[in-house]
Parts: sequence; structure tokens; C-alpha cells
Amino acid sequence: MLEVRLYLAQRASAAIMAPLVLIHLGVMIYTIQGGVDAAEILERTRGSFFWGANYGLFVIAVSVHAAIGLRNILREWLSLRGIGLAIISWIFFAGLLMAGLRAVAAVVIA
Amino acid sequence: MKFQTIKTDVLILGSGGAGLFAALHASQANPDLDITIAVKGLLGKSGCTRMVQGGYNVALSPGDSVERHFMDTINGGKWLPDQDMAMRLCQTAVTRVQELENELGCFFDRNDDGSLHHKAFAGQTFDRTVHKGDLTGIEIISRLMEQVRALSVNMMEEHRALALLPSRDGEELAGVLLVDMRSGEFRVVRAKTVLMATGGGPTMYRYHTPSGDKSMDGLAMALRLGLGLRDMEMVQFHPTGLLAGRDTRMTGTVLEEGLRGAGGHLLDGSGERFMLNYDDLGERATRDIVSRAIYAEMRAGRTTPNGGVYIAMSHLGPELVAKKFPGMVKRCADCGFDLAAGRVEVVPTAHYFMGGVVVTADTRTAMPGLFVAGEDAGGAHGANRLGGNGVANSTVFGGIAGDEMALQASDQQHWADFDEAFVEAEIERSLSPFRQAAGDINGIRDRLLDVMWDDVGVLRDADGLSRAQLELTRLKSELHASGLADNNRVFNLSWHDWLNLNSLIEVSEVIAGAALSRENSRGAHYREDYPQVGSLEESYFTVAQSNQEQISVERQPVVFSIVKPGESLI
Amino acid sequence: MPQQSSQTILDVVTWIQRHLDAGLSYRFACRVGMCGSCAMMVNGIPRWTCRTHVNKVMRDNSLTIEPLRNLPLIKDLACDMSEFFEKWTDSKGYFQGSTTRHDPVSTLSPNSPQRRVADAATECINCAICYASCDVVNWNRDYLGPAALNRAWSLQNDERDSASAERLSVVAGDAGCHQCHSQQGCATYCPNELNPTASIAGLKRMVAKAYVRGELGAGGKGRQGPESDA
Amino acid sequence: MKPHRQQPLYFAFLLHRLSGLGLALFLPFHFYVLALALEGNAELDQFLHWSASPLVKFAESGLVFLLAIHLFGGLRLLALENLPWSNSHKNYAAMALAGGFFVACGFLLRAF
Ligand SMILES: Cc1cc2nc3c(=O)[nH]c(=O)nc-3n(C[C@H](O)[C@H](O)[C@H](O)COP(=O)(O)OP(=O)(O)OC[C@H]3O[C@@H](n4cnc5c(N)ncnc54)[C@H](O)[C@@H]3O)c2cc1C
Ligand code: HEM
Ligand code: SF4
Ligand code: F3S
Ligand code: FES
Repeated sequence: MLEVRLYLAQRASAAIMAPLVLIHLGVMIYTIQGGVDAAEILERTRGSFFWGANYGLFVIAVSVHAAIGLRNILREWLSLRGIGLAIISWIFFAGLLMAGLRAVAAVVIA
Repeated sequence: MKFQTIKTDVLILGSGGAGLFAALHASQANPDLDITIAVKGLLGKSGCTRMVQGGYNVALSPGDSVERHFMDTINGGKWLPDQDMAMRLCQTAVTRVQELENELGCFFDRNDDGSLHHKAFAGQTFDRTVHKGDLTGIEIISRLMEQVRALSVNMMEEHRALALLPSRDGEELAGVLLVDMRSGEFRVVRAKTVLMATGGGPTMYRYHTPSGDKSMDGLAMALRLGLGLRDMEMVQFHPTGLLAGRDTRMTGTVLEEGLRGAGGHLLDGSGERFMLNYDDLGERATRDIVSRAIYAEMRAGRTTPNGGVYIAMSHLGPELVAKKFPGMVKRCADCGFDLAAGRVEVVPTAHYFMGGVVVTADTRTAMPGLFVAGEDAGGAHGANRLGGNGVANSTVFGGIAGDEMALQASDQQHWADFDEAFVEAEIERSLSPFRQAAGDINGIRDRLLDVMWDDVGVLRDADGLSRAQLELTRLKSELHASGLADNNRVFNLSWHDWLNLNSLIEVSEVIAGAALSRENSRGAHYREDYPQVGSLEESYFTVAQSNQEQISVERQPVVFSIVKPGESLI
Repeated sequence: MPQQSSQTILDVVTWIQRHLDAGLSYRFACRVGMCGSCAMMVNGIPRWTCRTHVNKVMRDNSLTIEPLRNLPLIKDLACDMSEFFEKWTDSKGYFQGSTTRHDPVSTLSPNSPQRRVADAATECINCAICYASCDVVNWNRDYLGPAALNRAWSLQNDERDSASAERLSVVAGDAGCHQCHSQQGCATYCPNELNPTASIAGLKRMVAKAYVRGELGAGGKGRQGPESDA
Repeated sequence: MKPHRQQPLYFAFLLHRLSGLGLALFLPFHFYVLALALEGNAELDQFLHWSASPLVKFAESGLVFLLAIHLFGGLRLLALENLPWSNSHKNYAAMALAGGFFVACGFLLRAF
């Protein structure tokens, strides 16, 4: 059953990310011209519920998604199994989630 | 020589339709039985049941009847079939097809309204052949194989049966000597009951259809045990085998009957149609007539580069041919031929062996404990097997054998003792090629294929048959003086080639002997010196037996237990 | 080695056994593409050797013939196919009906969408070519593999079968359909042009639906991955 | 590479995996940089300044490429798994790759 859950979580997170990433890519290409500076970015994002939700959701989804993806790779390419595999995947998930949420906080809240 | 001994309740040799059905039924009848299947190839992947294309005869469609199926079988077999067996075949085919569908999960082709589709097959007065496209055998054997692999039976794959072992007192069967082909080790399996379902297979002819693992081992073993073999002259030839040169295993494989039915033309080497010179139906005449006509053309030298004739379909329109026979077109293309637009060389090819061990309708033999079913058993088809009755035969009687063996093995308390010296002698016999200097096995094989094709083939006469007997005797002693170029017993195919040849030559001698003994022409057996059918009322079948290396053939009158010539059940 | 106009890889192997190396081990039976016994790696690609013409695969006048990948070797060119078939059984790749031999054959339209799906996946000759072409099989020795899952999918669409819930929980197990990454070697090389990728995708959908509805059994008795709970 | 892997859809698989891996390794770094904003705009600006160098821009468009092909490839897989079967997956895989190039080039062009 574990694999079913992981599979569904990975596909669901992928489906969530798809539009977010499309937006992100669009915005990036749009804003990059002439260089970006911090103020510009932060002006757009600070205090914006839209961007907060957007990035927040992305961070959660990507942490789930990438941790599961990495788990598959570690298992298949490095033959990691059992508890070791679980620990690494969870650490990656938690690390990514924390770093991500911190970044969101940085660009949205402060 | 050391050998391992194993004990089991039910031992089955072969995993075609007969072997697998026996395992399934024995296990269903008594799940506590210890069942072992030993097979020369992989379980379910060897043998001819897989190769069935056309389909399965069964009287299931409205308007058809078991009696009609029976009458077609008797007429097709030229009144030689054992009528009790034929009746059992036609009756049980009905339950067997329902079993295949409902319990095993086969799904045969349907009409649009969801009812079973029945197609026409040559020699039958009703459309009664159920099928799955033109790959019926794959459907049947795959479903069977899945079921059997899911049972807890012992599988001895790539184990070749070498000898049937009588009990010390010779009153019953004690077991079977086998060699594990993968390791070269010998094993004796002691069993309360043994089914021999190794599937005959006339692969001693230059051109033949059966799978490469079939080499008449079963009949050779039965012969050595002293059992009677009936109808041994009856070798069915399929008129259109692919001809692609001597050095390819594709040569001899079947090109579908439907090609002729759909209007394909047979052309001699110069491109002329010839079938109308032999029969008003032309290419649509029955298998035996077309085979004889092609054989006659070949003998007259009007042949293609490889020595056969052509089949041409292109006049029907290449697109149509490609659409109607995709499997055949693809298969020919894989071999480098364009069936749809070009010509393909064909030749009659040995297809099926009607002869076999004398058995009762419940698969028992003269040796208590030994059961025989499928192509190894003689009697159900007489002089000719109807297309579609082959797989019916193996699945019907395989199942019956399973039921019977379960009954006997459940009751029987003892395992008979075998004779160690007998086993030692059989092992020695099989190892003899390792003691000889390397010989020309390929040359012996070639000569066997040629002599059987030329002199014991589609057209026969006394001179040719006697010539063949002499050559077969020579070949036998040459083989026995020939050794192998590789002395490792592990998965040594050359050793098994040697053993195959040994079985084939032994059975070929019987075929030639029986053919010489039948002085008339019936079904698959055609004597140019005795072209008459002979009196139906006085029909006889041949029974061959081996006594001290001598083959004797006697004639026994056919018992018309259900219908007499001139009568009919319908 | 003499070249002939009609010559398959199996013929080449046979010729070598008959003329050069009498001890050479390989396997075949039907010689016409029906038994699936003769598969080998030909120039690195898994193929049915009895139906592969030499001209089609010859590169620079040379051929490399090796035993099938992903299966234990017995000797030379012959592999042990046991695990392939054990997985077939483990994935409940066999029919369980609800009627018997004493009942009439079911009346079922051959044209219903479900029947077509079941039929499309049925002409498998268990040659293990797909199994050899799939890297996941190599990376995860428990993976049931394309052929077994393809069979399971066919059965899941057979309305006469009565074991679909059980089978679904097995193929949803840790060695089941979710291990497939759609590499599609199976569908690319299957000599019968079957499409295990599509079958496995179908199973994934079916499992997802059952999971969402809470209908998925607890994994059945089938193969468990090495880390059933991580 | 082993011959059995030399078929378009295996390449698609490999590309998807490697791009996913690349993204997964890059993402923590990306988050770190953004978090610099917490320490004040100056640091972030410093970084963004550094990232204005052509080399870095080039590398970044590589990442955009990875993201784009992973996105399109992922959409292909979602379609494969959830929509009725299509026989055009080789084309879709090629389109995903082309789309990735397209987006990355767009990024690169605008970046300079
Ligand atoms: C190309 C072709 C097409 C056919 N088409 C049709 C058709 O359309 N309709 C029809 O009704 N019939 C058809 N037949 C005939 C039909 O296939 C056979 O009648 C039937 O399958 C025989 O079944 P069996 O179980 O007796 O033997 P098989 O299925 O041949 O099985 C024999 C088994 O015995 C094993 N074996 C052999 N020797 C040994 C040994 N020494 N030790 C252990 N095991 C051994 C083999 O490996 C194999 O597993 C066709 C035959 C061929 C060749
Ligand atoms: C943009 C939307 C995305 C979509 C639609 C998407 C889709 C997918 C899909 C369907 C898979 C499964 C492949 C398989 O197992 O067969 C996958 C795997 C993976 N994804 Fe994503 N993904 C997206 C974004 C990301 C991002 C941003 C990352 C990294 C941070 C990422 C990292 C991975 C990794 C590492 C894998 C594992 C690859 C493998 O197992 O082969 N993905 N992705
Ligand atoms: S799915 Fe195709 S490749 Fe795989 S075992 Fe079946 S026939 Fe062979
Ligand atoms: S090759 Fe393997 S990864 Fe899936 S699509 Fe086929 S089973
Ligand atoms: S020998 Fe049977 S498939 Fe090749």
C-alpha cells in the first residue's frame, strides 16, 4: 500500500505544481529582461496573499514530489532499501520543506 | 552411474494439452495427491498444443450434434477409428470447451450476438470449430499453463524421460527414468500412476511441422516396454509447409489451410497451375489429395529452386491478402518472403501422427499404472485426423487420464519396486554416445529425413518401404557407433540430438513396417501398389510390437461397436 | 559460417551447435514464434530468434548473440525462466471463474469496450522479451514486470473473472504496477506488438480509483517490496 | 549506452529522471538564495548582481530548460497514465523536449 500512496502523492503533487510552474516560468521570463533586483521581486511578493499561497503550495508540493522522486532514484540506482532509504527520503523532504517555507516567508512576510 | 530417486503419486510426462489437463484434473479430484510433471522443454512452452492455429472441434452450435461430430470423425478416419474413443472424444469435447471457457478463462471468438463462433474446417458436415483467431493454441495452452503453475505440483522442467520402468515382477509400471537436461543428472521417479503425454510428432520427415522438442520418445519407450502400437502407418501430411532451404528451421512450418480456401493457387516450378489435373476441386481439395498431387509434381521434377511448388496469392490483390492473413504475411515476411504480392515456395509437410499406443477410452494401457493420452495414444482418429480434432483429443483424454489416475493413486497404497539393473542398463544405453569417437550425427539426421520423406512419405510402395527398412537398419547401427564432439553432459543439445535420432529411427522402423503391412490405401496412407481402399466391412488396423529387437506387425479387425459401414447415427 | 537467403538467428545458433561447438546450449521449440522459448539478446536487443531474419539485424557483417537479460543464466544462451513465471503466478495471472464446465459458455459481445481491452492484451507468448527490456526489472528484483502485469490487466477486464479485488490488491503491492516508469522498452520490443505500458497504466488508474473509494485490500499475499513500511 | 535503451521513449524516461534529479539538487540552493531576503535586501541583491553575469545566466537558463522539459515530460506521463491510450508518445516526447528548448531559449534571449 505504501507504493500506492507514494505514487498518488507524487502524481497529485505534480498535478498541483504544473500550473504553478507554468506561471512561475512565465513570470520569470517576463521579468528577467533588464535584470532583476531584490526590491523588484519583493515589491511584487511582499504582503501578497496570492504569491504567498502560490509559493507556499508549491513548496509543499515540491517537497513531497521531489522527496518521492529522489527515493525512487536512490532505490533503483543506488540500491538503497529499508530504513536507510526512508530516513534519507524523510530528511530530504523535511529539509526541502523547511528551506522552502523559510524562503516563502522571506519573500512574502518580512 | 548414480541416480537420485524421487517418489510421487502421479507422474505426468509432457506439458501439452494432455499433460496439463491431466495435472489439473488429478489435482482437482484429490488435492492431497503429490503430482509431478516432467517435461522435455519448459512447462507449457514446449510441444504442439501451443502451435494449434485452426481451432477446436466441438458440437456446441445449435443444429449440430455429438452424433454428427462422431460420424464426421469416423468417416474422416475411413472407418478405422476406435469407435468408443471417438465417441468419448466428441461427447467430452463439449464439457471440455465449457471448462476451458468457464474455469480456465479462454475466450474463443464470438459472433456479434455474443455466441461462440464456429468456423468451417475441411472434412466436416457442420461448422463446428471454435477458435481464437488463428492462434487458438496460444490461448488454450497459456490459460492451462497459468492454472497449472498456480497449483502446488512439482515441476521438473527440461527433464527428458528416457525409459518407462516396469516393476520387478513386470506386472505393473514402477516409474520412469529421466535425465535432468540442465545438469545431466539421472533421476528415477517412482510413481503409482504415470501418464505418458509426450505428443508423438513425426519429425523424422525432411519436412515437418511439430515443435523441435518432439521426437517420438514416448512411442519409442512404449515400444521398448513391449506395448502394442496401432495405426503406425498413419502419418498426416499438411499440403503447404514453408520451403526455405534445408538449413533453416523455418522449413516445414505450416502455411495456413485457409490460403487455399480463400482462392490461392498452387503453381509448379514453371509457374503453371496443376491442381485441376488431379481433382475437380483444384486447390480446394482435401489435405491428402493436395499433398499427393504436390508430391507427384515434385517427383516428376517440375519444381521450384528449392524443390517444391509455389503458392501464389497475389491475384487476389495484395492488400486483401495482407488484410485477411496478417499473421501468415508477417511470418513469411520475417523469413524474407512476400506472401501478399509474390510467390512462396511450399511443400507437403509431416504434421500429425495418428498412430500410437493401444489404449482404452479411459486412457488405460495393457501395463497397469501406465496411462497414455494425446498424440501418443492411437485409435481416436483412425486413418486421418480431422482438422480441429487434435487439440480436442489431447485436452479431452488428458483430463480423463487425470481423473482416472487420481482415482487409482488415491486408492493404491504401494509403490512398485523397480529393477536397479534395468535402470543401470538404460542409463548405460543413453550414455553410449559418450564412449564413441565423434561421428557424423548431422549426416545421419539428413539421411533419416530423406529416406522417410522419399520412401515412407506421401506415396508409398513395397519397394520403397523395403529399401527404407534396410537404410533404417544401417542408420541405427551407424548411430550407435557414433559419438559426440562434446563430452559435457550439462545442457548438451548434441547429446539430446543423438537421443532424439535414436527414438526417431526406432519409431521410423515401425512406421515402415506398418506401412508395408497395410496393403490398401486409406486416409493418410497411400500405397501406389495398392491404391484401393479395401472393404470397409473388413477394415483392420495394424498393431506393431517389438520382441527382442524384432518388430512384428499384426492386423486386427476394427470393432464397429457403435456404427457399421453403411449405417449412420444421423 | 555460410550465409543463406533464408536464415534466422536461430538457424545461426543451430549451425554453430551442429558444426562448430557441439556443446552450445540454447532453447527453442516451435520455431515459428508461438512458444516464446527462443528469445535472446541480438546485438544487444531482445528478440525472438526464430523469427528474426539475419539480414534484418546484421551490422557490419557481424552479430552478437547473448542470453536474455534480467534472467539467471543456466548455460550459454539458455536462461532460467522460473522467476518470470513465479511472478506471473504471484500477480494472480490466472483466471478464477464463477461458473463451471457444466454451464454453457457465456454469451458475451466481442465488441464491448471492456472485452476489447481484455483481448488487446491477451496474445502474449510469455517470451520474456519485455522482461529483458525493462530496466526496472533489473533495478528492483521484486518488480512483477511487464508481462505479468499485462496479464493481470487483461484479467481485470474479463467480466467472467471473480478474483479481481484480490488481484488488484496484489498488483497494487510494493512490487506492482507503480514501479513502472513507462520506459516502454516492453512495448517497443514485444514481438507480438502488445502494449504492456498501456496495460500497466490501466492498472495504475484502476488502483487509484479503488484507493480513493477505500476499496483496496491490504496488499494480498503477493510479493511485498523489501520495505513494506518505510 | 546499452542498445536496448536506445529507443526514444527510454531517452524520454532518462531525461525526465535526470532533469528531476537536477531540479531536486538545485532547489535547496534556490530556496537558500531567496531566504537571503530575510537577512535584508542587500544580500539578495548582491546575489542577484552576481547572477547577472553571463555565465550564471547561461547556467540558469539550463535550469529553466530542466524545469521546462521536466514539466512537459511530466505532463506527458500524466497523460499517458490517465488518458486513453495514444500511439503518438514518441511525438509527444519529442514535443516535450522541443518545448523545453523553446522556453529555455526564450529565457536566454530575454536575459541578455
Ligand atoms: C503447426 C500445428 C498446427 C496444428 N493445428 C491444429 C489445429 O488447428 N487443430 C487441432 O485440433 N490440432 C492441431 N494440431 C495438432 C495438435 O497440436 C496436437 O494434436 C496436440 O496439441 C497434441 O497434444 P499433446 O498434449 O498430445 O502433445 P504436445 O502438445 O505436443 O506436448 C508434448 C509434450 O511432451 C513433451 N515431451 C516430448 N518428449 C518428451 C520426453 N522424452 N520426456 C518428457 N517430455 C517430453 C514435450 O516437450 C511437450 O511438452 C496442430 C499441430 C501443429 C504442429
Ligand atoms: C512542474 C511540474 C512537475 C510535473 C508535472 C512533474 C511530474 C513528474 C512525474 C509524473 C514524475 C514521475 C516519473 C515516474 O516515476 O515515472 C516525476 C518524477 C520526478 N520529479 Fe517531477 N514533476 C514536476 C516538477 C518537479 C520539480 C520542480 C522537481 C524537483 C524539485 C521534480 C523532481 C522530480 C524527481 C526527482 C522525480 C523522480 C524521477 C524518476 O523517478 O525518474 N519534479 N515528476
Ligand atoms: S508481452 Fe510481449 S514481450 Fe512480453 S512476454 Fe508477452 S509476448 Fe513476450
Ligand atoms: S519497460 Fe518497464 S518501466 Fe514500464 S513501460 Fe515497460 S514495464
Ligand atoms: S522457437 Fe518458439 S518462439 Fe521461437
